[in-house]
Amino acid sequence: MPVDLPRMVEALLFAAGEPLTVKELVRTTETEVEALHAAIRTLRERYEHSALQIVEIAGGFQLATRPEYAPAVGKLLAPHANRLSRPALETVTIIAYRQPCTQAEIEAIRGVASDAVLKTLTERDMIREAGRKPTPGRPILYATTDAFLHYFGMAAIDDLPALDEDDEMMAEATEEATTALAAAGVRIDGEESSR
Amino acid sequence: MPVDLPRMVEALLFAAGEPLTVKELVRTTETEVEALHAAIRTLRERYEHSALQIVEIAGGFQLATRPEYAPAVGKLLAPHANRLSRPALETVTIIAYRQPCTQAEIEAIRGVASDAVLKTLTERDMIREAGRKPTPGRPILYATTDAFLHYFGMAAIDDLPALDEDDEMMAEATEEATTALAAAGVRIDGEESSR
Amino acid sequence: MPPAGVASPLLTVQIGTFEGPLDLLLHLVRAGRMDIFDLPISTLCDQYLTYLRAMEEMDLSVAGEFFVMAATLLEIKSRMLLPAPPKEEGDDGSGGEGGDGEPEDPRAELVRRLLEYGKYQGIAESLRDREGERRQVFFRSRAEYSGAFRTPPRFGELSAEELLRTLERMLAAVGAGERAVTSVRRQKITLRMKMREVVTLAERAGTEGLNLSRLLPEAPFALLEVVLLFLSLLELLKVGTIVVAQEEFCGEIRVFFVPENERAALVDENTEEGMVVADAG
Repeated sequence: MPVDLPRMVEALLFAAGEPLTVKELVRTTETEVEALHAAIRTLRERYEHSALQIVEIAGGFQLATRPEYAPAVGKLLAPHANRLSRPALETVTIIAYRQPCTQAEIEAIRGVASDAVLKTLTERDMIREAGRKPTPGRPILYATTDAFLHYFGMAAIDDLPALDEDDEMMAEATEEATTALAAAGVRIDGEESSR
Repeated sequence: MPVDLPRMVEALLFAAGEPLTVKELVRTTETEVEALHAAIRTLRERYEHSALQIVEIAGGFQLATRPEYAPAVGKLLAPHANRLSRPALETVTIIAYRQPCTQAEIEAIRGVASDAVLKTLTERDMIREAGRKPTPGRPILYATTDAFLHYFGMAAIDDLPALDEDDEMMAEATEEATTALAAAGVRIDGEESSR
Repeated sequence: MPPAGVASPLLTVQIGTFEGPLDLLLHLVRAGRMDIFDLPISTLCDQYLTYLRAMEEMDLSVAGEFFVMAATLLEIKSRMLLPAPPKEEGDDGSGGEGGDGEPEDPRAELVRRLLEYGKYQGIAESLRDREGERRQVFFRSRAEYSGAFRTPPRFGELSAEELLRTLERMLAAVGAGERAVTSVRRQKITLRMKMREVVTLAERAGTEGLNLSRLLPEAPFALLEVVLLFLSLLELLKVGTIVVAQEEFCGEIRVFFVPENERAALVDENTEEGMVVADAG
């Protein structure tokens, strides 16, 4: 089997694992732009009967599975994807110990925006909305769920291990962060109003 | 295009990014072992004209580029990790044949101290601790890992070339060692059948 | 291949490339075409000592094992010179295992070690080939998984203690203590993280540049994040890691990564003609 351009592109797309731009492909294969486009067309034809496809994504080309195979792939990969990520773990920890609490309070402790992580945790049934805080902007309050207890092998929220030192440490840290941000001219408590 | 078993396996091998065992494939595709092997054969035929191939490696199946495309891919991707140094290569060879074995046994064969090289091999995931030898001092026993098989492109440990046993002295030495280990309750030779 | 590899082995081999005494001895045996089952121990010993001296002269730190082997060789050599010991039980004193029956050849133990080590060396060489073949093949890392397939959380996948550990870790990171220092440090880290994100994305976008809108957080965003984004853009512009360009009024603002070796030059050009687009050709 000869090393032809379409196959070279195939090997590159496979090994790269992320979208490759035309420019990168042209440079690596040392060919012309038109020849490269032709190669991609040929490759697409060859892949017509495959479970894989060449998709154009984010300004580049990438090898990906066809949607029909998503259930099978999901079954394989989901157990790995299923574990809570570290940001999710941190966020749910804060919520567990401080519930009910607002996004601003969580962000003040974590030091990073937590929109995505709160969304994931809600989708995964780890947290739920538990009313609104009666402060300006009436931000949403979050609390943990029964699924959360289940996931961490607890029967009730009282099973949460107690922090050795005084629980005030946590409150103190939050307060500090909030104060510091306020001093820097960043107001964080009012933002929830946009939701 | 119908979702057939070979294509399902194709999608799985592509997405997994690590060797998938027959067991994992059978479980995910909900099929029988024979059907799965047939699907892999079909898939291999389909891939005959591709830049990719299905290799049997480290106890499973995995999609990989064909060697002819190494120059192109190598140009795009960061080069592989450094090759193993000669001491590391010799040490891991000894461990592969005599596993599980202790540092003292390795040093007796190599005739030099092997601390550093064992550390390197552990860091590179080529070897792992496999319990302790039930002798005075309870020394650590070392064994090779799946990453070792993967690194050398082997499907299983019995892909290792046979130790040439024809001269008596060598055979004797091996036998002695085996007997000694057996007396110490360590089995070394009977494990081939498991893979 | 040229057949004459035997030429003068002592001179052709680089000193100091030996892993250990056995490696050196095996080399001498092979290069000298010695019969390993009838080792000319005297010659071998002399050559070995010559090497050792050469290594010392070159100031190579010679591992202790080499000297131990030198002693062993000398001992074997001297024992070879002795007449065969008289047949008396218990008086053998050779330290070898040939206690009963015929006396053991003083070279036996050394030969056994050389043979064994040589075998592994041979196999190591064949593994070296496999290593090379394997490096011609590339694999792919695990695909991104979107999380579109939710599976119910498993019972007790993580323990409650994990929550406590997480909490303690976070508290340690925040550093409950002097308040001023704490907050300043934390803000700095966050800004640095944002900067790293901008640089990574801009670098990945390459010469095409990156639309600023892609850097902005999504709709219900935290004000803090936007503030940090602009702070990091300003900082990165200042140090020259990025440049920005806007081709038309109110058009897309694009961010370009500047490779390290082009940074100084760009700053100069920048002052001269305004906007420069990096071309890492």
